[in-house]
Amino acid sequence: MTRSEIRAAFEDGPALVSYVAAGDPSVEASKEYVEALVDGGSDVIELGLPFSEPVAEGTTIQNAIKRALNAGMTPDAYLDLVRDLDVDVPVVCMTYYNLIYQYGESEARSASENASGDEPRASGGPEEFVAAAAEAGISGFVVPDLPVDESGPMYEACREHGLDLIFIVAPTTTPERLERMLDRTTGFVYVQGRLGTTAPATRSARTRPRPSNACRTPTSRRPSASASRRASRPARSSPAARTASSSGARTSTSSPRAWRTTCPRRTSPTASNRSPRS
Amino acid sequence: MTRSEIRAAFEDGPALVSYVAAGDPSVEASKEYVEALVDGGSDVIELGLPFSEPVAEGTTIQNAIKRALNAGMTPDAYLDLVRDLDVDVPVVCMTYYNLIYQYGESEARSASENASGDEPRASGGPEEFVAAAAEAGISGFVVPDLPVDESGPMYEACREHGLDLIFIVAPTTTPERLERMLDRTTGFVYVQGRLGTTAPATRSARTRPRPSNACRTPTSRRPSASASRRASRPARSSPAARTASSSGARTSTSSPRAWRTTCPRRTSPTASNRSPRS
Amino acid sequence: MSERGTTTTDEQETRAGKFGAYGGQYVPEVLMPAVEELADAYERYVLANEDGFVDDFRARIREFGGRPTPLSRAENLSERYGFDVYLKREDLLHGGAHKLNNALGQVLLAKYMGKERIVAETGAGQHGTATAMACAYLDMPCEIYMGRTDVNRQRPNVFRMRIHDAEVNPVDVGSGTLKEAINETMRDWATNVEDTHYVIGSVVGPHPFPAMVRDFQSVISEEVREQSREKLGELPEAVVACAGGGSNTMGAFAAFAGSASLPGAPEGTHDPAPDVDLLAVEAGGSSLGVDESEGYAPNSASLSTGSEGVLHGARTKLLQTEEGQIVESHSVSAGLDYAGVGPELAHLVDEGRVTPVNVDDDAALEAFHRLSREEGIIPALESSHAIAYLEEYEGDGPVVVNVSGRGDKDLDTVIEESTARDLDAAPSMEVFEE
Amino acid sequence: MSERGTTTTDEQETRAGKFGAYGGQYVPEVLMPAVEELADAYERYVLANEDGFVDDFRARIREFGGRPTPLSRAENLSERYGFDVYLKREDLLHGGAHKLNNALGQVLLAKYMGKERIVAETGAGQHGTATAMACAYLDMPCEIYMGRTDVNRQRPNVFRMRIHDAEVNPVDVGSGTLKEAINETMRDWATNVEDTHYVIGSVVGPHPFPAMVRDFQSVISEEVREQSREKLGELPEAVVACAGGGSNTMGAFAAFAGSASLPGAPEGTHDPAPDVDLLAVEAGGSSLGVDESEGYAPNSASLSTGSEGVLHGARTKLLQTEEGQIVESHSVSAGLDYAGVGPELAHLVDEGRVTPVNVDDDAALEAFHRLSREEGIIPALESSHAIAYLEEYEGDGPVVVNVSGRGDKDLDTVIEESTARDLDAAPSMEVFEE
Ligand SMILES: Cc1ncc(COP(=O)(O)O)c(C=O)c1O
Ligand SMILES: Cc1ncc(COP(=O)(O)O)c(C=O)c1O
Repeated sequence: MTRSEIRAAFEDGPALVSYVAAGDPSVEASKEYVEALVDGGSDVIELGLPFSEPVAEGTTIQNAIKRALNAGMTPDAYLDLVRDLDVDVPVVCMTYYNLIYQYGESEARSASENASGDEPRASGGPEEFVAAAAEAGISGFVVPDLPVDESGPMYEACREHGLDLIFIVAPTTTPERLERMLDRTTGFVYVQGRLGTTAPATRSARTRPRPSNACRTPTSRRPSASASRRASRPARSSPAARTASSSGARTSTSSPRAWRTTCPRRTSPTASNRSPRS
Repeated sequence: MTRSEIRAAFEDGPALVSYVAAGDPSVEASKEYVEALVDGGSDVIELGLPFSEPVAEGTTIQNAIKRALNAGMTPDAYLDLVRDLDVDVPVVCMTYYNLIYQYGESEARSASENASGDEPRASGGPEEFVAAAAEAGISGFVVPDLPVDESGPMYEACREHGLDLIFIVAPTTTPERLERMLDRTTGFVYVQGRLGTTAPATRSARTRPRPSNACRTPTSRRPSASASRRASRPARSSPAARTASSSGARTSTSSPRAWRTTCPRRTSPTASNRSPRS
Repeated sequence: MSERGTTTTDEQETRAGKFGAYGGQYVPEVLMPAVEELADAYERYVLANEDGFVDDFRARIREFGGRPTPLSRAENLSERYGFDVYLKREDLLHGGAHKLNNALGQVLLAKYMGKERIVAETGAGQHGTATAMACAYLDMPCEIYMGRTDVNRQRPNVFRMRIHDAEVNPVDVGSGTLKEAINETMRDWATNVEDTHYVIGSVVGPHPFPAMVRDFQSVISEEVREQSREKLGELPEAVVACAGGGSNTMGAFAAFAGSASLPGAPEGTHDPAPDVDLLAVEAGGSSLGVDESEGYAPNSASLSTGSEGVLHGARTKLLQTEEGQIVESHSVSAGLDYAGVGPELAHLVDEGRVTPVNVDDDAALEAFHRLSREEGIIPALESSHAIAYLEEYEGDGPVVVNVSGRGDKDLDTVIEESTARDLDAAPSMEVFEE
Repeated sequence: MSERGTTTTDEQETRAGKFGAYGGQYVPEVLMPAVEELADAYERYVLANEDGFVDDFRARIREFGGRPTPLSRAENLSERYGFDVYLKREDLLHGGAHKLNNALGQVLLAKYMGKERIVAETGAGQHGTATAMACAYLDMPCEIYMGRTDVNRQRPNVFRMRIHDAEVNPVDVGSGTLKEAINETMRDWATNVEDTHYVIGSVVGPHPFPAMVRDFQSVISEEVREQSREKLGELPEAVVACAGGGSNTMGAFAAFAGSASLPGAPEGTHDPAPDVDLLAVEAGGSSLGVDESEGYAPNSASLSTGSEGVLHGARTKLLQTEEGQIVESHSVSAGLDYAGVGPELAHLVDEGRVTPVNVDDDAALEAFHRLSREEGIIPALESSHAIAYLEEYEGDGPVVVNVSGRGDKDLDTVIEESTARDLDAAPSMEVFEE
């Protein structure tokens, strides 16, 4: 299975990035959906690894994640699924930091060891999962609860294994923070078009959001790419993608409106040509 | 209608004093019960004038009183009943002080007058009721919530109209208090044989009552008469009394066990020959 | 209790326990020795601080009860009315109402007297709960009489009493409410008078209860005077309290009226302060007056509309028919729903020292919502009457309102009644309608 | 918040908000500016008392909240155990629990920051109620997120929030309990971050919450130290507090651990006191450990048995599967039923300064009954865990137990659970069986 680099996906202009919660409703179905989405024109697949506490998700994805977990999805099963995928677009792993952090030798992090007073996380960390993900064919990570400020070890691990660590630029992001993010960005950054979490656009912010003022502020470096995490309509919606979204009763609850797509409304996305800071 | 003095009832030894709640279940029935009790051998009738808050009564008499009030018993109806009675034994009015106190010109005690700051009770008092009771044929009063200490005006009114004011000697009464009571006693005193209120003897005191120690204490004056307010069996129970007590479904709830009878167990009752203190 | 007249008219009887013409000891003879013993204990332990009783009481009500309670400025209400409103926070006392001041005092006194058992009546359950609490704390066996109807509609308070290990004796007679419970408690006391103390729940009953309960509750006004000095720099223009039996009322007024006598009060806190208006707010219910034929008053405004009579051991102002039958009172607030009132309060009203006013059920409910919404304090429905009166108050302030208790206990009633009356002030509860 | 490393390993990141390896700010980018703004406000208003913020807070928590709360000697328990037991009475704080210290502090801070709206999550409803109270008092619009299941089983607290005019937003997702509510509140905050402050309910979440909530709650231990000086003449041998998220725990421990930093604390009350044992009592539930296959822990003993991970914005000790999925915790006490714990507490445990212990559901229920029966105080089920630990305590005392709240809210649960478990300690409720 070969797969292009994430940056390549943006080379020809806007790219369609589609999200699927892995294992909802089953591993087999996820495989089919991903392949159908790619057939239908998706340029990047964001494959969610379900975490029990998806704090950045709206109702739709929360429910999808819950179904996936109930159906038995685990990090190992997720990696197996990735290995099995027959697609030639980049697959980005979207998950929360605790799953990445805990992967591997769990006994080493048992309570009794921690109680010894040692620096507890010496025994945990993102390295093992990043290595396994790279081996399985993942191209990059989106970790919504890992802001740039906490991303040191993850950044190191990704750099070591040649994976992209993708940050999200929010409407609230300050120029100073953007600066810090770009220092660690590889692949692309998300530009979140609207305040809030992933969700259908039915609930909007009470205050009118400042539209991505960070990105509009002139900076020395341009954001490498931008994507709305939650456009209310896909920028490009191929018939096949529509088919995938309605391929089963359960799929439809991973509503298309919740899928993340590129959103070229404000800045035209281009593939990043900045390589990771060495 | 003629009637002997209360003291005369005790002249021949123990006397049977029977209680009826006036108006339970109707004025007519009360009249019949009283007459039957007298036919059956009662020497004194204690005719209860029902008060809405019978704090000294047990469940049986409380319920009787409630029925009487619901059936429309009033102080005026009570006096009419007394006038109508065709018996030749003394009738004692057993009631609470508020009914005695309020009888008569009620407007004079209205709120607006009281709010003027005048001594409020100047307009109320026992005189009117005592006068009306004397006129109707009542021989005396038992007022359980009027201890000797509060009995000044009532004592005066009774003296004026030649009625007996009967006090209750409790098992807890001290010699000093007994002394005070005997100062104001006319007719007879009740000796309450047991702690508590009027009730069937099913609930007994948690502590063993000191049996009438006041009466056993040698004093310069002997109690004029003594009666247990609540012997569990009538000292004398004539067939006719039994008939009265079972003359109707409702009568039986004014249970015979709750009737007050003389109880010659400790001191032999004798009629008082002490006249009111002048 | 020293001199006891043998004179023959009430006017000449000047015994302890009389407030003008009110008060006295109208109880069955069987209770008189107990009442005398108690009056004696009151004089020794409370008035004369024998064995340091009052010091002990003060330490315990502080440490166990959480005194002093704050005097909080109500910022939003002050703005609303244009004068300063201060709230005396008896809602923060342990148990959630001023009731503990009295219950703790009496149970402690019973202990000093060598009594081995406590009985008390309760209606809505507040006094029963406070008594049960004090008994658990002081390790005294406790039995509470409560009408069957009240047992069923006040389950949480029954739970609390039982959890404190008090026996709850349901009274099945009559309507199964407060008056039957009082009756039964009296009866228990009369039966077990030698080892048992009856903890009366308000400034009612025979002497020494009205004076003694007032003294235990007078810590409220003692603190208000001290706190006013600190926070207002002056005495308030008025003190407002709701009046049921009148214990929180007398507690809030006593130091200003100069009538309390609890040893150890800070210097000057009990000097009469005739310039401070004392407003007793009664439950106006749905309307004033008495329905004679039904024996029913749709209110419990005995101070404002009642007449003098004798009930539950004392001469006082009552809601009664012309014949003298006590009528059934009514208030949306269970704790104010009583046909009598403390004799001292009746006297202070006759003297013109206390002004009786009243507010109706709707006004009280609205005040409940207003304080909850504007100040973040859910008042007891009883206390809501005092708060409601602010809408009518015409002075310039500052005004101290006694928040006699918290309203957690009243939530169900308030929601039900607000809905039934379609009150604008009530928040919708449609969060439950799914 | 001053220096922010761009170094590449965690070990080298020494930013504010770290407690050893715990803490941090693991939140979505959209919230980072809000979190930074808050950290800045925390430094200025709280740590540096800018504009007299802390003075204002202290005055308000005193006058509105009823601080200081008493330190009461538990006479009957002291006798039972043979050492002196003192109870810190947070049950007497306005609202009935320590929660108001934090809620009032945060809502006041939001006002100083110019925020115009408050959101908060709530599980059992205690934090939601405290927040709604503080918002009513400070005139701030307030929305509370609460799982649908919790809405239905905690009706009285929903009533209280609504009565304080807070919106209650039921969350219909998932199991409809605390974690879904947190999720939704985060989402609201992320959507309305510019004018909205999120009042977190315990010493959890991203920096500055754990430090800030600790500081607001540290008034508890500040008072305990002062009161110990007066009443015990010495510091206690141990302080015992229950730990859910850990806010009452940190509040009761902070002054002894020397970790709080609220300006205006009395001289010396924050000097580290290493001789005082600090015992955090967790909910042992029905048994310890985690059922991996079910994703379920029959306890919520994250300090005693959890492992390190990242949840709700911070690195801390968690109940999780080997893979890192958070498991469902369990405790008979809703307020302790949380799979995480404050990061500072996790750190203090690793450092050996705090000793984590736990007691099971039955022991907590028994302690609930014991305190109610022996001392006349009905504790919250949460606090009952701390009280239960006295049965196992082996020192000589004096011991201070933090009674974090009152148990009125728990009556139904306790009666139901005591009956189901046939606990000897529970009083019979047959008064209702007629
Ligand atoms: C909170 C509260 N306030 C007032 C009252 C009325 O009683 P009192 O008039 O004796 O203060 C009660 C009675 O239960 C009460 O619970
Ligand atoms: C009374 C009480 N104590 C303790 C807790 C647990 O919270 P924390 O551990 O943050 O003190 C709660 C939570 O609701 C509570 O209500």
